[in-house]
Amino acid sequence: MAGKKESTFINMVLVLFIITLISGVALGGFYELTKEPIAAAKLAKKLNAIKEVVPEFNNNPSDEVYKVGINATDTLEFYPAKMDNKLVGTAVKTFTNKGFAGYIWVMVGFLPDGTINNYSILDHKETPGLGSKMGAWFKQTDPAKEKSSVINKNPGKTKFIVSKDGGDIDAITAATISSRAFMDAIQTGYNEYIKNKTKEDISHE
Amino acid sequence: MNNLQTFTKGLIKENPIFVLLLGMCPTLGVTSSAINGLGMGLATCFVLIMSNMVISMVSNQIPDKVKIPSFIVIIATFVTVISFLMEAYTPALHAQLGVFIPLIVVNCIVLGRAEAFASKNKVIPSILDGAGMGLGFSIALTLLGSVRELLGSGKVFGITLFNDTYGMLIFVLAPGAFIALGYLIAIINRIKKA
Amino acid sequence: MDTIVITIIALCAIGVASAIILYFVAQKFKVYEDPRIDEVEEVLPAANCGGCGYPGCRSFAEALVKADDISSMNCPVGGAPVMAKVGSILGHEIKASDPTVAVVRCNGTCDNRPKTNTYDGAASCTIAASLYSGDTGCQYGCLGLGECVDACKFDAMYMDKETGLPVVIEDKCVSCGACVEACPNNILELRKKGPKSRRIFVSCVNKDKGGIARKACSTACIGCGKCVKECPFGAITLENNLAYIDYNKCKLCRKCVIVCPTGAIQELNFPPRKEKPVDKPAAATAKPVAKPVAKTAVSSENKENETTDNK
Amino acid sequence: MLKTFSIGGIHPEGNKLSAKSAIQELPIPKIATIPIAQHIGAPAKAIVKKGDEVKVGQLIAKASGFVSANIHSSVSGTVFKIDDVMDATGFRRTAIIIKVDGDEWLETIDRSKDLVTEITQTKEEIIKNIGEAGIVGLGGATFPAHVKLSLPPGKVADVLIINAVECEPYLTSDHRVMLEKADEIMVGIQILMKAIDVKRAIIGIESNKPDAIAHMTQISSKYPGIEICPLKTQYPQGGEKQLIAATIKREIPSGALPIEVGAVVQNVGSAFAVYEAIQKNKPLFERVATVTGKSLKNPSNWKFRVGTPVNDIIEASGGLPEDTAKIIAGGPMMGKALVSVDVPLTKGSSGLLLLAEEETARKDIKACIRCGKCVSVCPMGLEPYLLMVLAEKKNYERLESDSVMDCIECGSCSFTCPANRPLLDYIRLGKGKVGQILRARK
Amino acid sequence: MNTKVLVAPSPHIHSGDSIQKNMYGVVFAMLPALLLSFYYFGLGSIIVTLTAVASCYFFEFSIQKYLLKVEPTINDGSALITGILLAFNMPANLPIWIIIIGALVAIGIGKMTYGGLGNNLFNPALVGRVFLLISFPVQMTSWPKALGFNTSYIDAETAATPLAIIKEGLNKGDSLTDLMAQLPSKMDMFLGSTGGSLGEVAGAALVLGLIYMLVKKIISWHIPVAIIATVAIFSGILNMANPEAYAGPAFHILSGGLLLGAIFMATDYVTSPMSNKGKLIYGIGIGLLTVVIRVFGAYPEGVSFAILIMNAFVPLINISSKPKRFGEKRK
Amino acid sequence: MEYILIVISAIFVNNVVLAQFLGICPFLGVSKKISTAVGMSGAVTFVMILATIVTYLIQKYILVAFGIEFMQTITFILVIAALVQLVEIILKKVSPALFQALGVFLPLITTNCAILGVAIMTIQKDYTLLKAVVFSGSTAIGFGLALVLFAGLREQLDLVELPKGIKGTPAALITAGLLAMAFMGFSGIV
Ligand SMILES: Cc1cc2nc3c(=O)[nH]c(=O)nc-3n(C[C@H](O)[C@H](O)[C@H](O)COP(=O)(O)O)c2cc1C
Ligand SMILES: Cc1cc2nc3c(=O)[nH]c(=O)nc-3n(C[C@H](O)[C@H](O)[C@H](O)COP(=O)(O)O)c2cc1C
Ligand SMILES: Cc1cc2nc3c(=O)[nH]c(=O)nc-3n(C[C@H](O)[C@H](O)[C@H](O)COP(=O)(O)O)c2cc1C
Ligand SMILES: Cc1cc2nc3c(=O)[nH]c(=O)nc-3n(C[C@H](O)[C@H](O)[C@H](O)CO)c2cc1C
Ligand code: SF4
Ligand code: SF4
Ligand code: SF4
Ligand code: SF4
Ligand code: FES
Repeated sequence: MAGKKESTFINMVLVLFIITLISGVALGGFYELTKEPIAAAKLAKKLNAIKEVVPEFNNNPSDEVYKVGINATDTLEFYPAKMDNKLVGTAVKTFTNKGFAGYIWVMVGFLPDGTINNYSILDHKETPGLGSKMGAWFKQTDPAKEKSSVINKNPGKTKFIVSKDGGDIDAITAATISSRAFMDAIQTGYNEYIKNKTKEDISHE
Repeated sequence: MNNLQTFTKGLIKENPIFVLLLGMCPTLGVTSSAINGLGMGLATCFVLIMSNMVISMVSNQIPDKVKIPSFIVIIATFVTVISFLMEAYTPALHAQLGVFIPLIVVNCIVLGRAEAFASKNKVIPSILDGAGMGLGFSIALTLLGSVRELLGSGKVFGITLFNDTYGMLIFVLAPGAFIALGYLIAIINRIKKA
Repeated sequence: MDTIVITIIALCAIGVASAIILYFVAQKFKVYEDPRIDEVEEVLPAANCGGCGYPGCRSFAEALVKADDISSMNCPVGGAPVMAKVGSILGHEIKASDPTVAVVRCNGTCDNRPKTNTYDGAASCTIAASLYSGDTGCQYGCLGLGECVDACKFDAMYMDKETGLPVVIEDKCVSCGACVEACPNNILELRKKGPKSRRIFVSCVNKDKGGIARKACSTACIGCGKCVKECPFGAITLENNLAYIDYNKCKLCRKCVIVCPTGAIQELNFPPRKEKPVDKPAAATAKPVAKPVAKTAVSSENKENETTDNK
Repeated sequence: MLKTFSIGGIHPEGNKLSAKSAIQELPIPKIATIPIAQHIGAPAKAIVKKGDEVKVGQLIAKASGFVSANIHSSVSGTVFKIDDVMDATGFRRTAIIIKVDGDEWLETIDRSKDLVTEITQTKEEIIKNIGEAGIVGLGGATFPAHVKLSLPPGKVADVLIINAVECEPYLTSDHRVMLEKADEIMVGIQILMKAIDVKRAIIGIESNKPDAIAHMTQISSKYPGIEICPLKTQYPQGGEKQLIAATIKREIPSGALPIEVGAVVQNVGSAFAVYEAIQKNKPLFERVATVTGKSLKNPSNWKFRVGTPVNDIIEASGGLPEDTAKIIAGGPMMGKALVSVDVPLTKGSSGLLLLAEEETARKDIKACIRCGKCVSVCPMGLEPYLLMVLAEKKNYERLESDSVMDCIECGSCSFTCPANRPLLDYIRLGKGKVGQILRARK
Repeated sequence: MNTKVLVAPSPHIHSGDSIQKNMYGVVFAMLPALLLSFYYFGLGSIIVTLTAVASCYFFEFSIQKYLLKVEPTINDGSALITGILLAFNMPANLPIWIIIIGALVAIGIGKMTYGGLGNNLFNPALVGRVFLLISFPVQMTSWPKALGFNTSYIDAETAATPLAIIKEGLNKGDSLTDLMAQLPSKMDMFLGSTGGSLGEVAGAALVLGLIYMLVKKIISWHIPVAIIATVAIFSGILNMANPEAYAGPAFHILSGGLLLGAIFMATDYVTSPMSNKGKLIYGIGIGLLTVVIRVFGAYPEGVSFAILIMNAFVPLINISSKPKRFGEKRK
Repeated sequence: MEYILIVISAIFVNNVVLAQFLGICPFLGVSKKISTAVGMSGAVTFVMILATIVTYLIQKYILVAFGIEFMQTITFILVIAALVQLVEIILKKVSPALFQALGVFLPLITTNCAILGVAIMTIQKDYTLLKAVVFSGSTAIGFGLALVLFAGLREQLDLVELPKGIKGTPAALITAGLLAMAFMGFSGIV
């Protein structure tokens, strides 16, 4: 092999130039190559989340999404799910920032009357093993834990407040803060959903 | 040193984590479960092999003064590539590992092997070295991940071994990472002595 | 395609810019550092033991590079091969020095040297030595508290529980001299290893007059001078009632060993003698022999703790 | 509230068994072994040789340097030999061995018992004659007194402090001397005051000697400028730094001498010796020592001749008890353990203590539990636990910066440590090493 | 001379103080609180205490003997203290297996990892306690009511501690005055009979222990006084600034493990500073952190964490606050 | 108030080392002596703030401007590496004393993930430049606090005899674990 290159100015710049050039090409190329799959993966994730929380549908809710601003930075997203053009439910991407560690993003599916069909946690930073249990806690099917479940309950009729604070839902053991936050997210989603429901009904009926 | 030794030394004798103590951040940061550990390990492994390969090919052409920047660029390229790939094909894992994926760039093992081995050796040994080190890293991460997951929530690779009421939450959290690794290394030291 | 182009341009720009800036700054702020320091450091064993007399391998490397003459500097751990490499890096010729090893110059086992007192202080030879003359009649001999063993970083020494004396494990001894430094009574000495590890030395440091020395220890050098007369090579000198064998002059003829009336001269690693030497006490064999003697509770306990610690 | 020093201190049991026993005179030995090094500083040089006849009080070894002291014969007889003999620590050191023959004193010594109060000598004469008489500090340090009294140029003293604290448990010699020789001591003090040119002297006495406080207070009223300062009983109040802090509330800075704060400290015994040297022309060759111990038949105080074997004084007090495990020259806190009873008594022998095994044997060393008790008792405000570890780890740099050289070796720390750690042993080791380094640096 | 006399450096006598004397002194000082907890919590507290102590002894002995291979030192009494204090920090209905894990962590991780008595950096009992608190938050925070002697163990009726009531209530948005009304009176808190861990129910018994230890010179006053005074002052200031949001000093001092921590746990020799100045700094630190964690943090109780955090500061405190040296100029 | 929360959070609650696991290598590596720990903390603070500012500007004016955010990793690390080397070279010449105190740690800093991690995190958190500086400064202080505390603990450990298998790294890690456990007491403050 050839001997080591001297550290002359030209050499230095040249070598670095070539390396960055090649790596630039490689990176740009890979970016282009993976752009599609990444976008697809993101979409799939969102769709999966929607699918999980609303009854079966055959439209593309992403196309019919409408957004509602809550404050300066955060918006709720509403994904209407329709079966043969009939609204069967709406997936609401809602959030709260009252979590133990800040924001919690929840996808919650409301049936047209506002009853909760299902929910899924999109993102959170709650403590693993404590707050993180909310992904499963509020959809327990065990009749003994009925009071913990939010499924098939309507925030308009049931008090979506943890029972410790006088509400109707039992909080996650040792994670009351996360539970309160979760309730807050659902409630926000519900409130906005009801507020905008009429509007939507008009536009889509 | 023959090729076999080049490959196997990273597994135990010079295991990057248990012996050399390099790349501690991902080691501790992502090992709250076995699968995360494995994922991180393999991602690092990929970067190690590729960068070792490329660096061993080009290192003679690189002047000393820009050696480090050049290596970093090469490594960073592969890191970004693996990041793209993971985002596209294993989005959940990508989200779990979070900031630790870009941080593979600064993982001391990668740069360390580039400097200490790849830049002085031919392509094949460099690849083997990278693979060995990467595998050693992966094994260590998976082991630590398994231990933490087991103690913390009674599972390994998501398979429940005992009821999670018996799980010690602390092992999933930061302190448990340090403590578990500390005792793992102590046990390994002890076994090696015996 | 756009992105690729922008990517390439941006990356190249940043890369080239950093190269240019670095180059000029490096030119402007150049500080000279002898690159040989790194080279030398790489050769050194990185044991950082301090045997060379410097705080660590790096500072030894710096000192080596600065020195004009490195013949007096030695890394005991790496020994001659390493110093030769250093020499070739620095362009010095190193003449191979004979390997040395530590020897214990006291044979005052519990048998040979009866106890007169019981030491009850901290288990440190230096402390005992600063307090009094030791728990036997010999004020020069080994105090038996094992400070030398503690000082050895290479596990090359241990305290023999039966004799109460330290023993050097030759294979492990790297001749760093830490024990020599540690011993307050100067019992240990670095001596030429000798061919096949054969060595002859006076295993005693007692400077008292013969009678007193003999009374304190049956195997003390009494300064009779017989060995001096016997030695055909003039290797033995007598000073302050104590004989000393110069290992550079000694030809290992073993004649002095036979004439010594107290068996103070030790020979190590020799094959057994053919004809039995006339009424020689057993003490002159390779290892000091001694019957186990129960030692007083406190001090022996301390010692035992230390020896086990160091094994 | 009685005065005392403010940092640290301990309260070991007093055990002053011999406090009520009047000073007796010990019979002259048959053979006197007089070491030529009985003081801090350079050993004296022997000026007699084998076969020479000597009288009591005759100079037999001359000071050999500035910090050194004359040695006088304590007996009359013939010099039998000058040889290395075992000293208290077991090492062989030079001594002049005299075969005793009668008790013939030099004529120049005034052997009458009359009190001579008038001080005729000048300051310079006093200091010179104290030096001639070979007086060393009798408080234990045996520092040549004339050196201490020759104040360094530019320094002035404003007070003389007499150390009558005797804070060591068991010892009572100073106590007895005060009760029996109060007037002589007062004159001695006046001589010392004249020597260093001060108008004020303070005698510090601990409250566990109420009779001595009363007696000395009464006698002192006859002598101008001398005050008695009763002190709360607390070890190590006898340390000169602590004594100065207790009596006049001045703290000597680290590494400095008492004169830095205008004080000079002398032991009461030394004051008595000064009296005898100046007024009676009698050199220092005998002194008072306590022989004591819980199992000893007659704990008592003896006036002995330097060079008497330790064995004699023990025999005179009832013989060595069966259970003796340790023989200590001095008190239990600072005294030195002897290797044998065949060694001679010297100018520094203030007592002989015989301890039984259960009282003195060290217990198993445990790990330091960091209780901080050693820190709180250290009268110098040091951290003994740390100093010990640093000494063990040979970290001499930190030892120095943690003021190891300030340690006065009082032993309060080792005494107190619940883990029985040999703190002072290691601190002394560290001090030795750091001292070497400091000297090398100069 | 025929007998071989001893030779040793001075001093030749010893005070007779020993590790055991100090340790068993502390145990004795804890007795009033222990007995009172037996009275208030009944069988449960006895089971918890016995399990904690027995497993501490077991782990201390077996780790020393079989893992470290040294002579076990179980009779020095320190494992007993760790055991009792661990129990003091647990609710009386804690499942046995959790207690055993706690003891393993306290002795195994907290103490023996460092080689045993005297070497550890963090208070072993608190290491055990906090480990459990983080690992098993549910079990560690459901306290049985102090009902007077009773024999129910696992299924005792539970009640929140005063601190938890306040924390919960404030989180909910209730006003402090209302909350205070729900609490037992200050006198009750001092004499016992509030919910909580075994050792934190009766201030009076703990103070009795403090007095005993001070009289016996086992500990000095600096740490407990510094902690209590700091908590009083700091919570007093907060209380004055906003009486509706922050409870007053008396409440903070009497509630939770503050007295327990200040008297028995912050004073642990091994993990507290050496000099008196250092002890004061350490105590003040604990006091401040306790209030900060209680008032602003997620945990209703802050003493344990505060002590552990300050344990970490001890080496720095020791280095920066040397005792006043003799002859040093006073500033 | 917001700034205070950022500071408290970065120093205590979400301490980089003890809670976020960044910069563990120097945390374990240069914590044997308090004096070096202090030096390292100083160097890290300096570089971290500097790096955050530079990467912030690059992100904003190059990456975002041209829509090539995916190049973040590579540009950031390149810039940080160059920056560190620059500082090192300059320091060596301009102030040898400061170099002795801080400079020797600089090579260690390039491969310190805390620097890159913080640079990336500031971008993720969408801070303004001022907040970014406050955040990186407090993160560095948090790093320094953990490092110095840890160094104190390790110096203390040097004075005692640890069990054989535990001595060295395991003891350091376990101690770090207990330190992290103590720091969990701060959780929930912000
Ligand atoms: C490290 C740590 C993590 C915590 N994580 C959560 C969490 O994720 N969610 C939560 O609601 N509370 C969390 N907490 C808060 C406590 O568990 C808090 O006491 C509890 O939420 C309220 O008490 P309760 O649910 O037992 O009534 C955490 C506390 C700590 C110290
Ligand atoms: C810890 C300690 C305790 C001492 N106790 C006494 C004592 O009780 N009586 C005494 O005269 N000297 C005692 N000394 C010696 C004094 O410090 C000082 O040397 C002496 O008083 C000076 O007088 P001198 O030179 O006449 O002996 C003690 C010294 C130390 C270090
Ligand atoms: C080298 C040396 C010089 C001394 N010089 C003086 C001096 O000039 N003036 C003085 O009053 N004492 C002097 N001393 C005596 C000490 O201050 C002190 O009295 C003596 O060391 C014994 O005191 P202690 O028993 O309390 O340690 C000197 C001591 C030494 C070792
Ligand atoms: C005053 C005092 C307080 C103590 N406090 C504790 C404690 O809080 N926790 C503990 O585990 N041990 C405690 N101990 C026992 C012992 O010191 C402790 O286990 C050591 O930390 C073990 O090395 C205490 C001992 C004493 C003398
Ligand atoms: S040879 Fe070793 S044991 Fe003997 S005195 Fe010297 S240091 Fe002590
Ligand atoms: S023959 Fe033996 S005793 Fe005589 S001088 Fe030689 S070594 Fe000493
Ligand atoms: S011997 Fe030294 S360290 Fe110990 S208490 Fe006395 S002055 Fe302090
Ligand atoms: S008195 Fe003993 S146990 Fe206590 S701190 Fe001092 S050395 Fe340690
Ligand atoms: S891996 Fe984070 S600093 Fe090394």
